[in-house]
Amino acid sequence: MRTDNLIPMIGVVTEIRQDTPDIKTFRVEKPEGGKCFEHMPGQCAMLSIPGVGEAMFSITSSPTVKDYQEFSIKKCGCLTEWLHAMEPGQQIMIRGPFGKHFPVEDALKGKDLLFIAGGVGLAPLHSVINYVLDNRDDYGKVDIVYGSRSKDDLLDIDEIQSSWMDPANRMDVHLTIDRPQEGWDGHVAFVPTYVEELGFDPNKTVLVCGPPIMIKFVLQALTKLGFQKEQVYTTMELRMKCGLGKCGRCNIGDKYVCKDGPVFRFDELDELPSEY
Amino acid sequence: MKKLSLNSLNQWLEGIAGERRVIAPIEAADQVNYGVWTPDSKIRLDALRTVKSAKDAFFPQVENMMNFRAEGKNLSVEMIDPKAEDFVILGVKACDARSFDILDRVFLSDPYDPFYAARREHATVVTLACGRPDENCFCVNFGIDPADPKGDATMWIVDDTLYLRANTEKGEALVKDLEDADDAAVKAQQAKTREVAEKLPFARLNLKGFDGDHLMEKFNDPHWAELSRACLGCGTCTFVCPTCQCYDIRDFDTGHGVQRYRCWDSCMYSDFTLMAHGTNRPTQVERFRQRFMHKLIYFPSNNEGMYSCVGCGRCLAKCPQNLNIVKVIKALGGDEA
Amino acid sequence: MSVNTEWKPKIVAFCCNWCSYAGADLAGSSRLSYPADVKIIRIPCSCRLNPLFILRAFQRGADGVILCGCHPGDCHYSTGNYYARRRMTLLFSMLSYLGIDSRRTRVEWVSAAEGPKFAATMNDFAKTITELGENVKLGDLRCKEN
Amino acid sequence: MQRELIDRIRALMDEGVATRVLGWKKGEFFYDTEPAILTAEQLDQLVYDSFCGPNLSKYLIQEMPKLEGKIIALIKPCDSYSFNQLCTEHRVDREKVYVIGVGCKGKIDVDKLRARGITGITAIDEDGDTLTVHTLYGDETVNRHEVLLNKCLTCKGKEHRVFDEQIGESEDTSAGADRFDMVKKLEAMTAQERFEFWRGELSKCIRCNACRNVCPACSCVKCVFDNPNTGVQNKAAADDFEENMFHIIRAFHVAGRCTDCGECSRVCPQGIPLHLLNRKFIADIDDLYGEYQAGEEIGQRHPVINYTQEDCEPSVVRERGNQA
Amino acid sequence: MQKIGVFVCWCGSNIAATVDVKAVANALRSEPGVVFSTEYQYMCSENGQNLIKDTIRDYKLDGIVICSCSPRMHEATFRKTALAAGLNPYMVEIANIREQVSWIHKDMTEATDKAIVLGRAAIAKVKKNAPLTAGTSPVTKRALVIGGGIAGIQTALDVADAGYEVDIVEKSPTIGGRMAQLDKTFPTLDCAACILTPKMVEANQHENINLLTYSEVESVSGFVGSFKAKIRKKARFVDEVKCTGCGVCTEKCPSRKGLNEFNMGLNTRGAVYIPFAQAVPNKAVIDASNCIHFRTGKCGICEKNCSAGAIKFDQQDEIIERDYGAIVVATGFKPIDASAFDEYAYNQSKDVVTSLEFERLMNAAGPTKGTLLRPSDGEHPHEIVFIQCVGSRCSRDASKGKEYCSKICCMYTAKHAMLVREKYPDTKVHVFYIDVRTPGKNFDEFYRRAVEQYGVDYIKGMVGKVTVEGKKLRVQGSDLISNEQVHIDADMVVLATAIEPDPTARSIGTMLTASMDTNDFFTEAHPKLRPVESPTAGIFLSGVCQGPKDIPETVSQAGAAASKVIGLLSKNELVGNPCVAHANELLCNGCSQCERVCPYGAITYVEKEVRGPEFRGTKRVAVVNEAVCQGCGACTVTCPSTAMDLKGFSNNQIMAEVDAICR
Repeated sequence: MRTDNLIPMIGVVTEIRQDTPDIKTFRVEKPEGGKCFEHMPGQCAMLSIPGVGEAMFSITSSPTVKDYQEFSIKKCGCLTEWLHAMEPGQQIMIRGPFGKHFPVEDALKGKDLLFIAGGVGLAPLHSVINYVLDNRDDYGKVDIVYGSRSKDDLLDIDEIQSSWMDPANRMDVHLTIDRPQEGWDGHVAFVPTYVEELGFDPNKTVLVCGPPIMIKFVLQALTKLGFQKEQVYTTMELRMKCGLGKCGRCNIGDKYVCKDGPVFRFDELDELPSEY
Repeated sequence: MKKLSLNSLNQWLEGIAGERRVIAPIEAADQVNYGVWTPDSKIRLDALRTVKSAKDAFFPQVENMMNFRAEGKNLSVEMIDPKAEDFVILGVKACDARSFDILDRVFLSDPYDPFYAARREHATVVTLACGRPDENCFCVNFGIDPADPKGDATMWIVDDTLYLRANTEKGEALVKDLEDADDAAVKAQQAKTREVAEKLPFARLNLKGFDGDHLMEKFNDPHWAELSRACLGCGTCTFVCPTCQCYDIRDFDTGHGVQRYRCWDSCMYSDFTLMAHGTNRPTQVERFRQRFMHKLIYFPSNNEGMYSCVGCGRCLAKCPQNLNIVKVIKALGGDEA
Repeated sequence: MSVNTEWKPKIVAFCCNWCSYAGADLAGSSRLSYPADVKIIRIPCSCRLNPLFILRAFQRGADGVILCGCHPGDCHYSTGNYYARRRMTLLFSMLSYLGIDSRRTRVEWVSAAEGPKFAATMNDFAKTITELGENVKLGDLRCKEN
Repeated sequence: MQRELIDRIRALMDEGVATRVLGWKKGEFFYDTEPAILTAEQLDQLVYDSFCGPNLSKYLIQEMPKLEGKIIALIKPCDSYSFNQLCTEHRVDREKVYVIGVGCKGKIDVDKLRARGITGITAIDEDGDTLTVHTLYGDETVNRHEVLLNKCLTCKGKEHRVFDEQIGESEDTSAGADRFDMVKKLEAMTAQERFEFWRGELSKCIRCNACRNVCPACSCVKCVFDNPNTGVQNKAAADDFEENMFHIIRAFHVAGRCTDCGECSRVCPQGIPLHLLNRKFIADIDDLYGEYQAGEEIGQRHPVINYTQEDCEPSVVRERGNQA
Repeated sequence: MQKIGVFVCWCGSNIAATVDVKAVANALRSEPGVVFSTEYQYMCSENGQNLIKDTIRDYKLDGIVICSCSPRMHEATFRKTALAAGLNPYMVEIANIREQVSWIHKDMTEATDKAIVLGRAAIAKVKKNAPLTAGTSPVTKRALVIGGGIAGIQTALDVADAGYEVDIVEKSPTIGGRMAQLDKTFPTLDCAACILTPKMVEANQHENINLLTYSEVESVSGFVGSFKAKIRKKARFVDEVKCTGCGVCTEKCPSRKGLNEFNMGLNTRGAVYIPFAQAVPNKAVIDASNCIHFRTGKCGICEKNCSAGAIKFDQQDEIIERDYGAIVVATGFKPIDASAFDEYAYNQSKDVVTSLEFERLMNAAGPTKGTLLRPSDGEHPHEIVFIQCVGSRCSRDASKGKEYCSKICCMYTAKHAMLVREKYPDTKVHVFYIDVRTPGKNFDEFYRRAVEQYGVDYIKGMVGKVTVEGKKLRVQGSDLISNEQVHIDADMVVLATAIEPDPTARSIGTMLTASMDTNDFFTEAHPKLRPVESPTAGIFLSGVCQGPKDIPETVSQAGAAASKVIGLLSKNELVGNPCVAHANELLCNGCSQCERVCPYGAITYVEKEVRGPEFRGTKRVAVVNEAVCQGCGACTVTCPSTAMDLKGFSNNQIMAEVDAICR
């Protein structure tokens, strides 16, 4: 039984990358080096700056990375503004991991996987994708559909191009942006439309993450293609404080997103009030 | 069964207070609340309800958890040691005593809360049976017997005599030196109390359908808008409630460092779930619904049917606009039993 | 907490930019001294002083708060100090009602030409606060250094 | 009177004046009436009796944007001041409300009965000044005036400051009491005594925000104490200071606008006499700047956003000698 | 985390002698957010500024704190420095460690500690600063000059010559002011009228100058570049266009009760009158209070005798509303009332006169046609006593006089003494003085000439009492040099009375929101560096309204004020003060309280569509006109929800300072 869940540990931000105009990726290590804790893909951690606040972020890096954890964070509030203003070498407080992870070791194993992400929604899936990549033989065919508002808003584009799109890795990556843009010769469409266009085999297991409106339409598209809700996983974002399922604010129905989520299968969500 | 003349109550308490804190219903500025007893305190065992419940003793409204210091780019954190002092909480009524079981489910489930756990461990709970339930008491609906509350020891007041019964070793240690007594007077009082309790206006609320199986049905019930209309969105019901346990974690910059503390929060507050880009409970209807759904559906769904309400009647007495859980149960209840 | 061998009061002086801050400058250039316990915060006009700031100062351990502005009728913004006068009167009265010594709060009108008055006012106020001692009635214990 | 009121509202609704009415509805007990907005179909639930204490005017703020036509509002004489003040502050549109000035002869405070040890209350018979209280434990008789809400004991009079029509008789229940009585008593104390009085009272505060949320003057779209950007946001009265801070600032923010409706003290679960803070401001304003009653008329400029060149200096506080 | 740079100035030894500047720089270096901290001898010097600029660039600073002299001194300097290095000028805060620390504290430890605290407060504030950009507002290319004396005339001429329109508002029927009343001027003894009247005429004839005599400014609103003034042109009861200034009416007027203002009331004039021969405009005016027609409805002799038909008994006051870009205050002075000085028998004897009255008695256009005669009996005085400092330098009895030195009395008294001795060598002249102050070009030579060449008897000492002894005035004084009592039986006593600002100055000051000192002199924006500007933007000061001055000083200040006005009017638009109020629409309650306290009417309310995390829809919100807002902050405190905040002095900025100071 752990008792230190409320007390954070000190983490050092060792590297900061500007991914898109409003998203930065932060690499966090222990002051003496090494990962702050072990985690599984889809789990989250609480990052805080004393005096500013604490918030839950999904861990972007794969558990297979041994030395550090990474967080891709979009600037949208007080704490994230502070984080974005940070310099490498600064310390922050970190506690975790929290929540349920994607079932990479059971339900997903051996399956054909379809990842669908929009905008910063790639962050939690990033961890799974790299985990799958590092255990490539455990899984079947992998497709990734990723879209954003513009080409400048595509997260991790360098890694996508150099690693995910590397034929050696046997993954099909389908990129799209919302509107035509100079310098973009790839696909232009909203993610749900593109998913429908691509017409995937409904035997795949789907992991989807993005803005609520995107998820809604992706689900419709998948249903059209013959997917069942039991095949689709997503991850949720709500206001959280304790991370332990006690403080009450991420309570939806009889679930606590921080403890029972953030990863849910869509048939599970159907049994919950639509308060997310 | 032991007994003690009410006249010697102070003397007995002084003896206990010599070794550890005694927390009891105390009247200050015209209100009865749990507080640390001193010989100058005006103890009010006769008060049916304290304004705030007894949960403060284990889960205080504000509690400092840790301190941070920053030097240059470096941070340091210092956890506050959970208070490990023994104390006695005295005069807890049956409803509040049950609330501890409910809070235990939350704070002592994995991962357990070190602050709450430390207090629970160091507490001796002395309960007091009710002699005069009020018209808005409804604990009996939740299988609570106001005439025989639990705890480490149980007290009854019959006329000028305090009867005590130890239920645990902790309780035994507390009462062992008192004079022995027979339980005839207690039994008589219990019978009377139970008789009144059965006749209370809310003695038989229909709780059928308040379970996990009817979650979506209750959630989508059309009555919520009407029920919540007059809700001011204040936190009175939450803060007087013995089972409400939502909290907030906040930082306070003292100028010399940062204190991270937790304090009670209320799902009735508009900022409870507010994030930078909006909230998933935009109006008071959703917030109001959350509070009662949690007590009557979500909590029992996760806890073998145990409701997160003990029928203490505080929200009935204290809501500024007379909204309360009984109105919710009645509006949402199935057919009359 | 360490033993308070030499307690020094903390005094916050809010000074309007046009009169009193200039008066403080004049006191400075005239080398008229007043205790270092007085720290000045420049505000554009006495009417900018929000009661929140005064309470904040007390929270953080101030022992006295003084507001200096242009003489009534001389406000750079013509009416600011009239509003400030009413607000502060009411606020001070309320603090006094709550049992906070009314000598811990003060308003003085000091013009840009009144360097000597500025220094004299600060000397007197600092003396009063020193005599009153540490403000224990209105302050946040969490903010005390320990 | 309740019957007459319902009939009249029904007639008004039939005429098309409004489709809904802001009033009170029956609760579980005879005493726990609840503010409600009722349609013609729900009119039978409307109740108007000696237990309709809540001031309803603040509810109109949230109704304003939803309104197509008008809403009928039941306004007691004391509530009419709050209504006017809200109109002055553009929070309520006078044109959108059909005000029925309902008569009031004082409202009963059940908590006062409980404070007398009368519990298990099941019914009350009113016979003039005598109340017969039926309880689970027998009957009790009390004098009606003695168990009126505190705000009724300093009744502002039977006059509605605003109405489209009036129904029912009113009565001034103040019985000549000086509403500043307690303020004066406090002023006469030493600073230490006052400090102890307020520490005793305010330390009970559980920061439930009921006082703020019920207050018709506290109508900010976002309170400074809820706004993380103000630097004073807090959720809990973490210590003495926070307790003081919240109530001082709240009282200051409503100074000049507070109509002395007494709701803050009525709703306080800890029975803190919060109205004594507001009333202190009112007493000072009356004393220093001339008598002023917020909400007397629509469009008033209140004394805290006003001045005269001859105003007293803040040193008057010291000079009045109540620092002792 | 922002990157803040701290620069501690020694100010030579001004700061460094009392504050351990190195310790301050070191202490502030460890404040969170500070990435650079240093000290330097003179931060305001070119080298100092270069140091700041280089550091801003090298360290990519987000804000800087200068610990130096008062921000009233060099805030603008350092803002420009920041701007030059590409940093927003409003990301600069100044900790005043000179005026508030080194100059007033002696103990080095104490001073250093305080300097550190002030530095911390400035750092705390600058971290909450936001880059601000100033808005612009248009400039009305017309100036208003209030007062038509030599100061106003000179300013108006200079501004008009530069090609801008000027309106002169003069409350009396003619321009010319006090200088027109003078006989000769020191130290050259040329005739005042001879040098003034050409200027008056020039002003009258200048195509860019519009004279509004017998007029008063009623109200002024607006702000620099866009003032709006209401001017009341009082009824003269004479058609200015038709009146030829022939003077027939003034001769025929049967009422002779009006005291002649021009001659200090030493003689009377008709109810219809032209103030003096060279009056500009040379138009008659009817003094209704003395006019028989207005009192009884009869008479009308002037009307009958006016061949031009210019008399208009039914004339009404006229209100003129005009826009101005700049306003010059040239309201001048008046001598103080000598009747308060009972010891000098001013009330008892007509032969005790003030210097200005004496000026009229010596003037060829005066009541005695320039012959020096005693007002009581018209006899020639043989012994005259001048008393200096009557009401000036009155530190012991400030209720009667003024604490300040009126500056001009020493010189005009020497002038009077000299003129008397020259015209009437038989007359003995004594002057009682405290000090003789002659710090001006050729002033001391002039004074010595009076003593040495004209034999004026200067007595250092005070006059205790003047008593009327028959036809004589017995002056009892003390001679501090010979240390003996002096008794002089004089024929006349002349009091060099102090001068004070014109009584209208106070109301004009209030109207213009221009600050004044306790003596009602207008305050300059800086006593040394901005002596002709009021702290209120767009208001300029000319002449004695700012402080006692002689004519050449007045004229030079008038010219200086004019050049400031020209500088302002030459701009097409003004860059405003970005430290203005701003309403957060999401937080605004729409209650209108702020609107009611705004002294400038800068706040209006509109129905607006707003979108936020907690509210979407149309609501009533406050909007601030940034060109009109002057940044006082009255609205911010009125707003209970803190929707209204003041840029540059925001709630969070001030609170951060409070926190830092009380830490």
